Amino acid sequence: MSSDAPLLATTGIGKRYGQHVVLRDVGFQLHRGESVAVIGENGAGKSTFAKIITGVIRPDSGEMWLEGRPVSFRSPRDALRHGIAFIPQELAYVPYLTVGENIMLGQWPSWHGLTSHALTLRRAREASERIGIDLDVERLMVSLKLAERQIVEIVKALSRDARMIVLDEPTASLSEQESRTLFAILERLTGEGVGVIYISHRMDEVYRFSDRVDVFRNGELVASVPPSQTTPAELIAHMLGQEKEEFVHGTRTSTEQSVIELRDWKRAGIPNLAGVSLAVGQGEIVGVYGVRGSGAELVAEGLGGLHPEISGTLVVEGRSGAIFPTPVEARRANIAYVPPERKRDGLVLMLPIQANMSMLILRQLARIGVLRSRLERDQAADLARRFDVRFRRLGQAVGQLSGGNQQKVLLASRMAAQPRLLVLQEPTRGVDVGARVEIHKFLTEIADQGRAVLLVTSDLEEAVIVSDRLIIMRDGAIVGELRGPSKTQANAIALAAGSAA
Amino acid sequence: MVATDAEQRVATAQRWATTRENVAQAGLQLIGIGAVYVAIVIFFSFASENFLTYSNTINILTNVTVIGIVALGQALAIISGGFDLSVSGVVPLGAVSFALLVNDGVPTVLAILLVLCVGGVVGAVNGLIVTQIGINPLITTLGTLSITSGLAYSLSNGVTIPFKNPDNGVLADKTVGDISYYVILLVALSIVAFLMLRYSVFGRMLYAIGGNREASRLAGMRVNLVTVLVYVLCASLASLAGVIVASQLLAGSATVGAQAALQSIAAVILGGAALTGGVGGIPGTLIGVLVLGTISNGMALMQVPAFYQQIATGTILLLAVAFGRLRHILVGEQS
Amino acid sequence: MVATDAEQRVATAQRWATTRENVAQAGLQLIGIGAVYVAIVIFFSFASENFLTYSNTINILTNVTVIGIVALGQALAIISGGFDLSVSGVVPLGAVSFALLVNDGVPTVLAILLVLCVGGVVGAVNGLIVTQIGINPLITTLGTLSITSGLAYSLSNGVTIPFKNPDNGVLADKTVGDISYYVILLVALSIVAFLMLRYSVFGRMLYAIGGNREASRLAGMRVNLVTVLVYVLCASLASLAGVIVASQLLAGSATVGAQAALQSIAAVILGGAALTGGVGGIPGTLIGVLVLGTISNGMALMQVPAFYQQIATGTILLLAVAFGRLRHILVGEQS
Amino acid sequence: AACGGDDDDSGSGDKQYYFTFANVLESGELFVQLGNGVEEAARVQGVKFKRYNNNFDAETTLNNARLMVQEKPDLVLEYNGVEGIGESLRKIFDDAKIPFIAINVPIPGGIWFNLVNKDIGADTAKVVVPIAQAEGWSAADTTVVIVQGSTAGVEVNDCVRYFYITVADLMGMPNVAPEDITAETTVITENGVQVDGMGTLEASYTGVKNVLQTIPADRHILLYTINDDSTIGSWRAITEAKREANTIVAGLGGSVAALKELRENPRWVAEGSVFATHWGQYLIAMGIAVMNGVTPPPLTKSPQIVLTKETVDKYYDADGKVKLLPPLVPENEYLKDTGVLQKFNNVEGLE
Ligand SMILES: Nc1ncnc2c1ncn2[C@@H]1O[C@H](COP(=O)(O)OP(=O)(O)OP(=O)(O)O)[C@@H](O)[C@H]1O
Ligand SMILES: Nc1ncnc2c1ncn2[C@@H]1O[C@H](COP(=O)(O)OP(=O)(O)OP(=O)(O)O)[C@@H](O)[C@H]1O
Ligand SMILES: [Mg+2]
Ligand SMILES: [Mg+2]
Repeated sequence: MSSDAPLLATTGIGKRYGQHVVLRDVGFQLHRGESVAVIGENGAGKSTFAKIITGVIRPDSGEMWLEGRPVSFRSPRDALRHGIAFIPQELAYVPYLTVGENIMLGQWPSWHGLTSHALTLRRAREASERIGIDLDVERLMVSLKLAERQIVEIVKALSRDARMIVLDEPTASLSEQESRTLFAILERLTGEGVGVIYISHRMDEVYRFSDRVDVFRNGELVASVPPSQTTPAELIAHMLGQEKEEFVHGTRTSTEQSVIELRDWKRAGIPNLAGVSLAVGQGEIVGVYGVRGSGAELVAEGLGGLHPEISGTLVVEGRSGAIFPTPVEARRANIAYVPPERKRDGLVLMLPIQANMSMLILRQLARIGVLRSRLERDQAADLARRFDVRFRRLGQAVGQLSGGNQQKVLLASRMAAQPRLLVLQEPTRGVDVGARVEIHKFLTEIADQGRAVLLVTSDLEEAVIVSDRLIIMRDGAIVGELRGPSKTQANAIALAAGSAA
Repeated sequence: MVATDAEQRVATAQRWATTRENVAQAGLQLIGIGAVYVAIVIFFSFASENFLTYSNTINILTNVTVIGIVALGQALAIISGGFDLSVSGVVPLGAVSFALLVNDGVPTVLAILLVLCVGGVVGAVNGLIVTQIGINPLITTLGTLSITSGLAYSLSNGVTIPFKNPDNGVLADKTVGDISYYVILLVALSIVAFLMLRYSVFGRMLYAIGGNREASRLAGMRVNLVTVLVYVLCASLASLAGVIVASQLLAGSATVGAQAALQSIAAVILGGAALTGGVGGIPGTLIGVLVLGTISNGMALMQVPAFYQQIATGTILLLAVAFGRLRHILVGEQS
Repeated sequence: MVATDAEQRVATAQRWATTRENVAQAGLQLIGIGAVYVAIVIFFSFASENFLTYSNTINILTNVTVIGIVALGQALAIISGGFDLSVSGVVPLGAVSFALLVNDGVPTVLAILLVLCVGGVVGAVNGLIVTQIGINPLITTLGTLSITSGLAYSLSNGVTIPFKNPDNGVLADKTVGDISYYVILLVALSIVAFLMLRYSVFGRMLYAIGGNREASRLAGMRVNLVTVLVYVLCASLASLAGVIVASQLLAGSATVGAQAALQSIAAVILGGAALTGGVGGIPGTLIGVLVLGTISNGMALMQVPAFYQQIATGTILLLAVAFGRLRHILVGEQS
Repeated sequence: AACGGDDDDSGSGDKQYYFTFANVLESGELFVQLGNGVEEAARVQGVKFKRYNNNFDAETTLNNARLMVQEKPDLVLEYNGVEGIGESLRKIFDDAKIPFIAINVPIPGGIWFNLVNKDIGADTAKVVVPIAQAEGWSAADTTVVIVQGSTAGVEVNDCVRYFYITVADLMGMPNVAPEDITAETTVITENGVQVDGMGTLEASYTGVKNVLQTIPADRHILLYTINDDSTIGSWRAITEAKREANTIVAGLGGSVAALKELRENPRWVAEGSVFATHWGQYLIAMGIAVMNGVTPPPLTKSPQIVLTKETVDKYYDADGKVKLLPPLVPENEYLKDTGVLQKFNNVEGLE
């Protein structure tokens, strides 16, 4: 760490939207070669702060200094020219350009205003090789999975020759392995003197990587400590203003008949399904875990009605039938599916909270096609209370909520239908630790009420602690089932990777 | 931990913000375009003595009815994330079919129903092409615009078809007080459309589908069916507008309605909708229609020469929307 | 962690997909519309003996030039995520200004440059309104369409202005072989536009901004500046198209170009662009222009009455696009 | 029948009348000058005057009718471009008890001022055919190209229809009945084609360019259209195809550009002029006559004549300005009695 002027220093940064104060008097410092983890509840102002120091939005008050010189960024362009790179929480890529062009976005090799696609791709390939990530730079961005897009975004930011990099929840959709690669790169960069600001909801990462942890709460920077001098519990107390409850591992065993049963699901293609059969009983949470390409997500999506091409049988409460060809049939069978990308597939961002919460139950809320507004509002208020959604009004657009609260709205909309089976895919992606526990608790409550839950997640910790029974998939087939004492992260990884019996 | 001063201040601020936002969200866009409308009315009241009279008010109302009815349907299409250029062909097709039918001795009411069916068929074709073949609404409705307009011309041989029996113009001729039946029809349809969008399952689905088609599909809505229905409604309303033009003119002509597509889309967008879908509403649309109709009426009264009317119309349109945006910016909202 | 079998298979499949996608991106859309075009040409060759002749080929080329040049600009606007209705006003404004200037004795080349400046100013106004005030392109360019069209009428008093000196029609009168200068101009401009979109930083920025405006801003592009430039280019090309119409007719008239907006947008979309921006290109656009121009020429040669031409045009348009989609679906692409 | 009503007013010569005029369109040389002419004549006569634009559109026409009756003028001059909506216009004027003069397109129950398109077309044919025959053209080697405006209605297109019928008659081409040439007609026997030029420069240019592809280059062409814009556009297509030496063209409208062609272009041999620039003085005279209680005939004829290279200088000066209007004919002779026309001192045989 350097002893002269800090790489970045801010004092008195404030930001409000209308009357809503989002940031208040934030004083922050980052030194060369330092890595700072920023944590805080959903909506605490972390992203807003990140956007201010990268020129995406302008603060209402406060000053910034870069290596001792006062700066004021008018645009991201300004910040970039000062050597500040940023990966926003909302991935900012261009869907119909190639991966290579996205990596080099706005920095295409140029010769008198001319550029070359081949050269761009070569540069992008070099950049990703330098960083140590293998990417097919010729593919279209739009054809990539979320995690792959996230990786491209990381390569883009890291290839900018920045002296300071700001990453807003970069690992939210990465696998364990990919996260580890990212941290290795970041460590190398800090070694070269680059400053890193790193926003995360994952406590383990904070400990693994950062020199210092800064905690935001309600728009204020309430704590700034090296991780070695604090405990997770303390950090969480700073974040939430209270102690976090501990979550107890799921151990339910269902004796009831199965609510739903998948028989011999098959599908050719990538990923494939090679005859998957599984059952979920009343009052139990069944987890499905597998690395990317294992077909685990197909199970969830198939139950949601997204894969009519899967062959096989579906037995709902004893009645055997075909796979749902569209989501309409899934809804009618009273199976609620929670998609993994809430903004793209789950929510209608410009509509009010209450409208999003009633998406699946419009008919129940209506009499001869007319919505009963009072009933809708009461129902939404009730759900919001049960899920502890933080909002200003039920009429507020969902897009204005913080990501964690958006996730809760999505869950609430599915639970509103009182489904016999709740199918969840990545239910806590981008959700703060407090909300994560709440969501987990909620799943438990649902199971305790006698409903069935199928949880497909790439978050191993979540898979292990929440599910009563954990099914491991590999290469389109079920390779094992863990329960009781054998249900550990180590066993799950071993099975998923195929390195155990 | 106890609530700090700061936290309490935040809470108060948030309560305050809630009230403001309620007003803002429900009405701001409306207030914006409404204020623009008031400004336009005030301007013309000073500019022309004949403007703010009873008879001219009736006049403006009768003038805007046709575009108004088309705009109701267009609003549904735009809110649900599509849009419909073919109304410019369906209006004349409706007008010509109506004239042919009544001249063939079909009773007026039956003729109106048949014309509505013609519109419905066009709308179903639009909807099916958009949803089943996946051609985008612009090209789809541009194609059916060409087809329906051509049909209107060939059915009428390009000649205007006067009603043999002027009684068939009942929609235009009958009045309640000084208000024609068709103005009342516009008001009634507007109320129905407004209530439908606000309080019906179908209306809610339109907003959801327009706002996020994939999310709506995953939530189990029949997005394709709803889309087809929207196009059916839109084209049916356009064909009804055709019946009204014909009733006003006591004749069917293939030359009517050429401006219907652009004017109705402009009205809906002026009224606060976005071409990307999911937002917009009937009150705004109606004010949008009134803005366009009033500008053109006011300028005719002021005897602005034709060419300058065009220039002025464009300028007022831009000023009006800019003014609406300005209010937005002033109140600190961001889109 | 070691790569599992599944992961390796995914990787293989992805490489496969890459190749397929490259084909898709570069050529599939083009192959689709190209095949449609070939089908249209074959059809008319059988339907009319005069169709596939040297002189009619030249004829089609001269017929499509005006829309072609407008469509080049429109393609830039649409790729960058906007669009421009005002071309329908800028074409006549360009035609009228050019006629007035040359009749005032301004040398032809200087007159062309001045007209380009007129277009540029209109484009700058469009771009500034869209980027600085934040009014959407539809309303903005609808407003400036009205203004520019009104200007064209008032500058010309609504009458046709014949060139005093027919030499001013140099763009149309001079030929290389049988090919008029303006056809060569279209080809040259198309090549420039194609190369620009492919190989210039500016061109790549258009795709980036149209594909994701915010991402482009975050990547440090001057998105507003680029947007303004695009509108300037689009309107300048439209004004140049106006010069060409005037040169063809040896007269300026405010009645020309009324179809320019819809036709150019249709051509660009036919050529594979999306109204949401970020995709599309010049070769597709040119084929789109040829499709529209050839259909109208072929039907004129077949002596199809005007009204049936409209019906047939709409039908062929829809069939053409549906056919393009079909190929998409057959090759397993999804949009 | 019009209301010549208010006798008490007709006595007081200096009462200021109030006329409103709805022009068919305010673009296109012909219509703009027509409007200016009416406005100018009203000024000369001291009539209070307001002008509206029907924009060739039925709905606008109806809106304007409503706006005009709201003004309570003494008389309405209605130039409605859309045939067939007369009934709805009549209803508005009759309800408001305001007399009206229909221009060009008749309105049932109203009085009518019109050029006779049919006569102009036939008269033009009578000028053109002898010239063609003098060049040795015959039915065997001549194609007649007429350019219609498909949406303008039957009345307007009468000129090209009767042009064709008369040419066919004079040159011995196969006869066709008037009702066989409609807006949907394209091929008229082997001797004629009809193009849709929509009354505009650009559409006529493109339309004729396309149809020339189907006419062998060695055939002679007789070209006639519904207005000067269409003729000029069509002529550009002919010259671009380098077929002007084989073409004879006649115009309709009397615009400055067309008169220049008539004088300078050897192939442009006739120009029908209806003196629309000066309809104003006839219309105002007609209005005054109605105010005076006169009941005009069902059709009051407008001045019209087919000019040739020989007669053009008698009626137009070198700049294309009208020098002289043709003499009154029985269908408009009564206008003399109002004394209005005399104020302009430009009608042949009327001092
Ligand atoms: N454009 C905006 N208009 C109004 N309020 C906003 C806007 N953007 C953010 N906010 C508000 O600012 C506050 C802070 O948001 P921010 O995104 O910084 O939170 P965060 O700490 O990043 O949360 P998360 O962990 O969920 O990402 C939130 O309450 C949010 O509602
Ligand atoms: N456009 C907006 N208008 C008004 N308020 C907004 C807007 N966007 C966000 N907010 C408010 O800002 C707060 C935080 O939102 P933000 O998205 O920043 O949360 P976040 O902490 O980033 O959550 P996540 O981890 O899910 O991203 C929310 O309470 C929300 O109400
Ligand atoms: Mg955040
Ligand atoms: Mg956030």
